[in-house]
Amino acid sequence: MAQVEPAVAPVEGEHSLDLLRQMLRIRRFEEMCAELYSAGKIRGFLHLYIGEEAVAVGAMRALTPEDAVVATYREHGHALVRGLSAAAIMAEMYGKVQGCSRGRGGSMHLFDRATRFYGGNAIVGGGLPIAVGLALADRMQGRNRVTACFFGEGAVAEGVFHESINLAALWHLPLLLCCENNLYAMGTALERSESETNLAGKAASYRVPSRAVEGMDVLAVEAASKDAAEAIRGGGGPQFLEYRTYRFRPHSMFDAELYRSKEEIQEWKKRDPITTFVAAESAAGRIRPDDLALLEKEIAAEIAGAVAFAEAGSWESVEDLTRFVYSEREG
Amino acid sequence: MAQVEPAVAPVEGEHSLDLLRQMLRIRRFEEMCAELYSAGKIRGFLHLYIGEEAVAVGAMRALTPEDAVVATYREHGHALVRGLSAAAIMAEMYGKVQGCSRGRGGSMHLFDRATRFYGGNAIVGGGLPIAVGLALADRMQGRNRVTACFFGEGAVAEGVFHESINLAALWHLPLLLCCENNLYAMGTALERSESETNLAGKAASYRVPSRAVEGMDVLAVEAASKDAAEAIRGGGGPQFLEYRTYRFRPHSMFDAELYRSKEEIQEWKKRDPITTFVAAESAAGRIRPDDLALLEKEIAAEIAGAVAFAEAGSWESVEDLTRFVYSEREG
Amino acid sequence: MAVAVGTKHTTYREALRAALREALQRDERVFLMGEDVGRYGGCYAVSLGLLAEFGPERIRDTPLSESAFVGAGIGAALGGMRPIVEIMTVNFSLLALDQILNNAATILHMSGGQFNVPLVIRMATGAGRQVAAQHSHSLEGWYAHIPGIRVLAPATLEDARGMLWTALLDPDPVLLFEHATLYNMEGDLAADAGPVDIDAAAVRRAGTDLSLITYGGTLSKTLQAADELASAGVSAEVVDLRTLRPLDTETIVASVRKTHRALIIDEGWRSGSLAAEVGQRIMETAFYDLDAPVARLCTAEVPIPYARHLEEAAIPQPASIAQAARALLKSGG
Amino acid sequence: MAVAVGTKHTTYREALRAALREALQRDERVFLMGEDVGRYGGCYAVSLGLLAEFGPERIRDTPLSESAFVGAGIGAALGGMRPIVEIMTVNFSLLALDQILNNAATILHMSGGQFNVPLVIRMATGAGRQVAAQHSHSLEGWYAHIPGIRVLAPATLEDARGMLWTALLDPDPVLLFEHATLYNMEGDLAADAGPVDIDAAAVRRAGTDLSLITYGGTLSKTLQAADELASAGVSAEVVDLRTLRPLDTETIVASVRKTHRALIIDEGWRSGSLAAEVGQRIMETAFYDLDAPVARLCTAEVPIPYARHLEEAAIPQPASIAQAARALLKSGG
Ligand SMILES: Cc1ncc(C[n+]2csc(CCOP(=O)(O)OP(=O)(O)O)c2C)c(N)n1
Ligand SMILES: Cc1ncc(C[n+]2csc(CCOP(=O)(O)OP(=O)(O)O)c2C)c(N)n1
Ligand SMILES: [Mg+2]
Ligand SMILES: [Mg+2]
Repeated sequence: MAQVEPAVAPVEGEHSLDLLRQMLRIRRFEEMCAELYSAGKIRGFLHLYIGEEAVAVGAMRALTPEDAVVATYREHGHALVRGLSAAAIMAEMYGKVQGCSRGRGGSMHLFDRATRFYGGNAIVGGGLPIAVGLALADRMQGRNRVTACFFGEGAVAEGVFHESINLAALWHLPLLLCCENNLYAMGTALERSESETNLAGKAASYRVPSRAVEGMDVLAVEAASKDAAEAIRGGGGPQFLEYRTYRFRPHSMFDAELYRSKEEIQEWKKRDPITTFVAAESAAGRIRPDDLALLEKEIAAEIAGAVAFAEAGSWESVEDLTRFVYSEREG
Repeated sequence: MAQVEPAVAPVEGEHSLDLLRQMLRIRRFEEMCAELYSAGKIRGFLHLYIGEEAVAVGAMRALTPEDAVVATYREHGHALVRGLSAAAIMAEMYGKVQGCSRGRGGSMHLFDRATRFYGGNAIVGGGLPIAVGLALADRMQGRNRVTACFFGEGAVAEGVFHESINLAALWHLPLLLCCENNLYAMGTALERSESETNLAGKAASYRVPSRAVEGMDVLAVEAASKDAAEAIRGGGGPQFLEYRTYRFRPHSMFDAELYRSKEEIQEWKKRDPITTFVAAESAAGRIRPDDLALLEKEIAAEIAGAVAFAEAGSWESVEDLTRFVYSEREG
Repeated sequence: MAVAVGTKHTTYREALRAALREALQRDERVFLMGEDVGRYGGCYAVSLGLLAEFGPERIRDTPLSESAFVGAGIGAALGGMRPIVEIMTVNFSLLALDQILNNAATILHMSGGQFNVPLVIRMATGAGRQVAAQHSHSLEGWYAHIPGIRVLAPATLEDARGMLWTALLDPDPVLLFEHATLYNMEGDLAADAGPVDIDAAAVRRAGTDLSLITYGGTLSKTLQAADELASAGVSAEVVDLRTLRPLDTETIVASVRKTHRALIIDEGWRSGSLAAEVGQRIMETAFYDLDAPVARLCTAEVPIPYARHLEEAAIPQPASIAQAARALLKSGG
Repeated sequence: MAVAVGTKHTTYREALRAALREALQRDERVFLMGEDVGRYGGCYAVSLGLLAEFGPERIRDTPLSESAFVGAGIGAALGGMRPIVEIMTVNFSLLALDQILNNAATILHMSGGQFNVPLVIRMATGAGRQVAAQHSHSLEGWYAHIPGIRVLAPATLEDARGMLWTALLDPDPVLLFEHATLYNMEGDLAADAGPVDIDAAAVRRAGTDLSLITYGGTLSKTLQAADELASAGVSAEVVDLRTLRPLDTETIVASVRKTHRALIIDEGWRSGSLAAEVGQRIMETAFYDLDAPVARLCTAEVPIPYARHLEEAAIPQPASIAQAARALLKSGG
């Protein structure tokens, strides 16, 4: 064993460190966002992903740069892992013109052409048909690409979910449906929202291959997502993954959390995707004692840099308010 | 046999005759509508139910006068069987003020307070949430009544179907979902509309007890509908019935029927719900040789009366155009 | 209206809640239905505490299914109930617009007068909280276009407290638009405040030099502008439309006949705004009383941006209202 | 515009079909998607024959899922295609309005200019065929309220033939409203008729006494009214808006400056109508050129009834247009 380890560690260890790094980046970035919200630097609605990091981190590893991503208003983590810089995201939340959406979108509307990150949609379920269309465009243009659409379990109740998954299945589109089941839609528990709470089962009723995945386990998420993406690239049509996870923080900064108990939250925190991963990977020797400290240092620096960038950023000129209501034409 | 028969015939025979009478009333009424449409007496859209009579006739027998009915734009048959007079319906299609909707609704919008017939909805799927609400009102007011909602298989693709059946199941409402699967939505065959064409199976995925029923067999429709209504009255929550049937006529008077073959139509006509029923019931002696002729005579008279009534009817005064945009208040 | 028997300090939110409680107590056919109205306490905390008081049947949480639960409200109204449906914001109401227009507003007329729909729908509207383009629309002007419904915009504590019950007595659908920036508005309300009329516009401030016509979220901004104008010696009359459909043309025109100048302030986008309808009506009714063309101050025709300075620049503000008023006074003869 | 090299007799429907065929031939990114556009041939037979010519991938039948297939059109446009989405009628478009307003019209601005949506949406609109209250709306005025989209209303064979390709060249969403009573309109069209501009309103008939301003389905009725007026010695100018957003205020005002009187004819409901916007703009721009208040003739504020005489009474007709014009000429100084 001891002898074998060094040989394997570099590769395996890198993989583990990478997953950990991404989860920690999200966690620390959002902890900073919460502070900055209290400080009044970030305004509007702020939806934190803390507790759900394993989902975005594991799922994104199934995607290539050519693939497309559609997300919700709870998308800081997805944007970070997809490759938007912490600086561009932070500047966006500050409302600065250096932000990834020129400061016009804020927390809920992160966009990035370079990484094919199509937002940041704040109408529950609203991103689903757009993802269907992106997948359709790839199919019609003969490009073997995957479109991943993230949405919460609450979106499953919307009519547009039903219409979109049916269309994707009917037309056999390369769409990865990533359902983040964190058990609540604001204050509404899944069992008060769906007559059938087995969401993977629901999706299967559209003849879409579906699986429920342990969403607090980044390795399980990664494996399931890669399998699904592979099947899609193989021409198998859409796939549905229900990631079972939990939101540690309130729905938004306005939520008094009357609908769930402190105990429930505490129970789930025992399954924190980061601490459990660190424990397991350390035990397996894939994360070394000082790795975590080094990561934390590196990430703290990244975030400090992002905040500095946002602070130093400038406001879009008011004269530009009406720019991009319509496309700008040459001449 | 011969001796037994007279004893049973009256009751059994009455039942059979009644089913036949209702199916024939629809058939002959709509044949007359088609003529009157060509004659320019009826205008707008006209959607004939011919071929599907067994569904409305069988299903309505599961309802009591206290129950409620919500239907589509293809609802002449449902209205007739529910108890609206042929005269009031015909006058409506003429656009006369004596019509069941004062001539304002026409073929697609038959309404009748007396029989709790809530229309006549021409937005595909649009009647479903209204039926959910009617059922909710009964539940909240402790009335043991059933609301029957008729809709075509094409409506299953609409988001509002998904939202409505989930709500009905979630809230355990006394709703009978009557899906008239005639295989086409205008020119779109079911398999081009649904990734899963087993609609009863789809409905079951909402935890709603569901059954597919031979919709060309009025007795099968009646039996299944009564079972379902009984289960609902027993507090069992919503039920879904997929009536497998076929539309013998074009979707509307504008349909060139490019999407299906004459042969297919001919094949289905062999299963005509009326002729097959007459044959079977005659063989069983429950319909006597002269019954049919008598019925035809009686119905011809009823329809002639309806046409005469419509012809003699008057136009609503133009001054009344704005009446009932809002309710009229006393004083 | 009752004579004030002392007042109590309250908020717009509390006034709405008091109105809901009164309705639920007075009529057992009344129930509240919508997303997170129960356990969560309402996305703007309007219904906070009502679940405990009235139970889950009457304070009914719904799934995210705007089309179905609004349609269910229509059906429940047809079935003899008096539903109050809450849609979180007007932005999401588009998902239910088919039900509102094609059914709620239409069934009475289309059925020849047989089936009326006594349904009340409440929703938040408007910008001003940096929640960006999908959460900041002011689309009440669209709803004011629909025959068969009544559209209300409570802009004061009295109206927040009093419009709901009157709306529930209406045999036809009534929509209430609550501007999201008003929920925390504080003030004193008569202890016995109760139902108010929902037919007439109100002159919130009397003046002689020009008429500032507005409603909802921009009323307080307009009153601030009127103060600013007053300190500069300009006497502005402020008219609160209150009811966006049917419009109380009489009150509007009476004010314009007095001042001969009108500025309409509307948080909706300019083109096709409710302000255009008000302006056109003034022209149709009081053209010869006008000393200058009726002016509009509306929201810039852009999706509302997140950045505070851009959002503020996009929507009417006290300063821009006062400026538009001064420009109007200069124009014409 | 090309010089006519001979003409051919055709219909509005055929002109639309020719435009679709041209687009499908010129750009392989173009495809048509909607309910029954393929096997059925289109609910108004516009796409009849195109399935055989271009196949089911490019003439794509959809399920009854307005929200999803319109949203899919947005996504396909973002993905590099040039979708033409057909919604059977504007009545059903309400089911997709969330996608059109919150996504198609908003994403470009909200993303800071990164993602434009080159999507074309076609739909039928209007009354006049006795199809009653759920199939007779004229809601294009609502769409003209939305920043980020362009709204067109082809009222002639030239525009039916020419607007589509220009719309497809637009980098942003364009909505085309085809009045359902126009599909059978016949006439002669230049054999080489092709793309037309989609920016300017058009004076369809020159006149000096008053301006009749309209669009879409009421243009031909208005021209008939103008004939009737002419035979009574009244010279009416007829302006076809063509583009409902952005409105060509210049052309409108130029006409009014000449005639000093304007009547707007609009099949939408009166309150909150596009006519109100046009009237208000005229007041804002040409108040002192007006000899009388701008008048409107709109559809009665009722759900459109089935009965022919009631429907005819509800919507503008040549006779009522001429009558309103005569009344306008009498009014004012
Ligand atoms: C159509 C629509 N309805 C309501 C809302 C308000 N809203 C925002 S987030 C949310 C809960 C969504 O829950 P879920 O889909 O489970 O995602 P989660 O927030 O749990 O990640 C609601 C109701 C909205 N944004 N859009
Ligand atoms: C929301 C909506 N979309 C489209 C239409 C146009 N339309 C009317 S009937 C129909 C077909 C409906 O088929 P189905 O539900 O199977 O009922 P059927 O006509 O077969 O009885 C369509 C597409 C409509 N009325 N409403
Ligand atoms: Mg959730
Ligand atoms: Mg069908």
